[in-house]
Amino acid sequence: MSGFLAMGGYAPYIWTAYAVVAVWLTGLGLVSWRRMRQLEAAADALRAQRRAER
Amino acid sequence: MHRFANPARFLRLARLIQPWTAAAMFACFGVGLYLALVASPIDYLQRDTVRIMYIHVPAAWMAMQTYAVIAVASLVSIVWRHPLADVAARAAAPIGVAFTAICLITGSLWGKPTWGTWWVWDARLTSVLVLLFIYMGYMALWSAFDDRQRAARAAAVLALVGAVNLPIIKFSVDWWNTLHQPASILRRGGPTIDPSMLKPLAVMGLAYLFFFITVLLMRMRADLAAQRLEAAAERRVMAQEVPA
Amino acid sequence: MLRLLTRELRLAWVERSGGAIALIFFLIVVSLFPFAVGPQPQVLARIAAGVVWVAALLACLLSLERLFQPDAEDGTLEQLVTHGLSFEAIATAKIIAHWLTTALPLLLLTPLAAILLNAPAASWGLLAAGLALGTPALSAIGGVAAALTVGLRRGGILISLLVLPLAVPTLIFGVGLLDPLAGVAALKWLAATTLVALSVSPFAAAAGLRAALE
Amino acid sequence: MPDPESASPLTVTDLACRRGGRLVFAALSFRLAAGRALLVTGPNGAGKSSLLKLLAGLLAPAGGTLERPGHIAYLGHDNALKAVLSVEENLRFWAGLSGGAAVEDRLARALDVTGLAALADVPARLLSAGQKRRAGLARVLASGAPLWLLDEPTVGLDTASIDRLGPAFSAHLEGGGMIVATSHVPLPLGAPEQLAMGGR
Repeated sequence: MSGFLAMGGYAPYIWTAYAVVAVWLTGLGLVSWRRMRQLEAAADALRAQRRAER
Repeated sequence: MHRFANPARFLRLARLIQPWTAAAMFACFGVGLYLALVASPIDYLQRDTVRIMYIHVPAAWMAMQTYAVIAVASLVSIVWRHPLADVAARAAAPIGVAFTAICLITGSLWGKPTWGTWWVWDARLTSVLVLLFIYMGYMALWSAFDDRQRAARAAAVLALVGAVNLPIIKFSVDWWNTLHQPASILRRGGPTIDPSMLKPLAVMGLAYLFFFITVLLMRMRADLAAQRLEAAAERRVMAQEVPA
Repeated sequence: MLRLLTRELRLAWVERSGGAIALIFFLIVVSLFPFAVGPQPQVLARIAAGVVWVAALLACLLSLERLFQPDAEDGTLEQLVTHGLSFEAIATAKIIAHWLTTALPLLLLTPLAAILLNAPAASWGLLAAGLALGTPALSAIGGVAAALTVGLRRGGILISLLVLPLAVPTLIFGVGLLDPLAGVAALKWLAATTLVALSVSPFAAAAGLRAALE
Repeated sequence: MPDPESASPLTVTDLACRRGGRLVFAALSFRLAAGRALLVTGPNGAGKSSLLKLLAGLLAPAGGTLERPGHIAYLGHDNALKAVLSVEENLRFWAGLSGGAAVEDRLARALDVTGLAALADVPARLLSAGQKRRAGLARVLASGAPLWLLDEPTVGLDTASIDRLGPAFSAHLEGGGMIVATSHVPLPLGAPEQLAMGGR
């Protein structure tokens, strides 16, 4: 296992690179997902309320 | 109100395929990471640092693909004035920025062990850097307007102008690079990709692609919902202005 | 005054695309130099400090035009005065807000710019320290120029013309900080220049705002 | 409700105003007691707005003396609304700056009187001109200042909105407050004193 982590001595660079990708993509993914959920929930609630008024 | 030409149809479609693309994304990332980190052979010359290539090169591909999507969407927006095209273009930009930034950062992390400096003005990396600035200018233009129609129109034109200029920029940077090219700099990661490396690259590329589609759909749905909320606020203002 | 400052920061956060434009501009200007002088690391390393400073200076100028102009146009400036805020307090709050929303983020980006210009890691500290100490003077001088040009049609260009000559000492001492011999002296002069700018500018800017309300 | 004891009367003795080198008016004297309203009339360019700006402390008088309560609320031609902030955020900022007691319910009442309660969370950029003007008025109503200076307050307002202001104005006056206003349209100020300007 430690050989695997050592990455042939380049561990810091390789793992940092993968960490950057992981953090940026999951960050963007989660933010977009949360924003979608919140806005769609608000919009649907509004539509239901307007339909109730009609 | 052509602004909502047929978002209902798009929303149904998006809700349908989004789980599938998300699942495919996770699957490809799983397989890709396994292939990239565990299964693939060590490149005889660059040893383990080649593993960074598996996340660097697909990011460069996707950075270009995303801009192509924006350019096509902008063309559709200008020619057929389809409101969904603007929504798609605006939603794609932040994803493009993500891929471009990842490409640059991983490229820098790859360069450090190979050349001892964080940043090398290599032709390909430089072009990606310029692409990053174009993306950011595009996003800044979107948020510079209050009126959404004007913003969409301006952004579409900029995206097309950018698309026309990208090959010219690529050529000028390459020319600039060869102008100052001391022969000693090793041409990195060129066509010497042997077949065993192609698999992880392809799978990671697919993973990025599915990520792009999934997040694009999410951001489009969010933007459409935001537009509906804005319209509701405007209706409230209108209703208050002329008391029933 | 604090209440105005917090609102300025809130407004800057709501319209953060404006702030981001200055940061992107900073990185673009830094990236232009390698295209102009070639990518040789040795050449770039030598001019790195100067390039970062000029880019930071120009980036600070971008947001100055929007410092007082919108408030003068929409009546906010009038209201602040009738609510008892002195012109000096308004100018000080605006200058501090400008520094926090423009110069401070630039400081965080200097490592990136240093990497692009292959500046040796050892110089990053002095570069950031110089900017941290020098940019308040840029915000202060910029605040005065922005106040003097409120209401003018082509105020933006004029602001650059007014600020750049007055920013020469900050630029010289800021870059001078990295000079191995005169570094310490440069630090003292830089601090002095900033103190002078900070102490004079609220009153000069206030005079400009008072004239704008005539 | 403005606190009556701080509502010292507004006394102006041979006030002069010069703007951009031009003498706008001179030798202007009047006195306004607490609980009274003053309607300033006269042709455009007679200096009505300049007088209000002088009273608001935005301009330095070219001559004469001016005594007024420390705390004033001024409504000029612009409404000082930040487009990106909501109506409530805008008004809360100004009410906070005015300070004084019971900011919350002053704010609520002001929004109610101007009919903006339903739009409190809407960004100001979406509002119509009339609604923005009402937001400006709401700022004055919520200020709790004894002296209100209103420059053409009803521009862009429909008659219903203007009439709704009547009770708020009279409540302010009965509480010992003062109003100095300019307007081409009749204002619900009861029987205000008149000041004709620009008799050149």
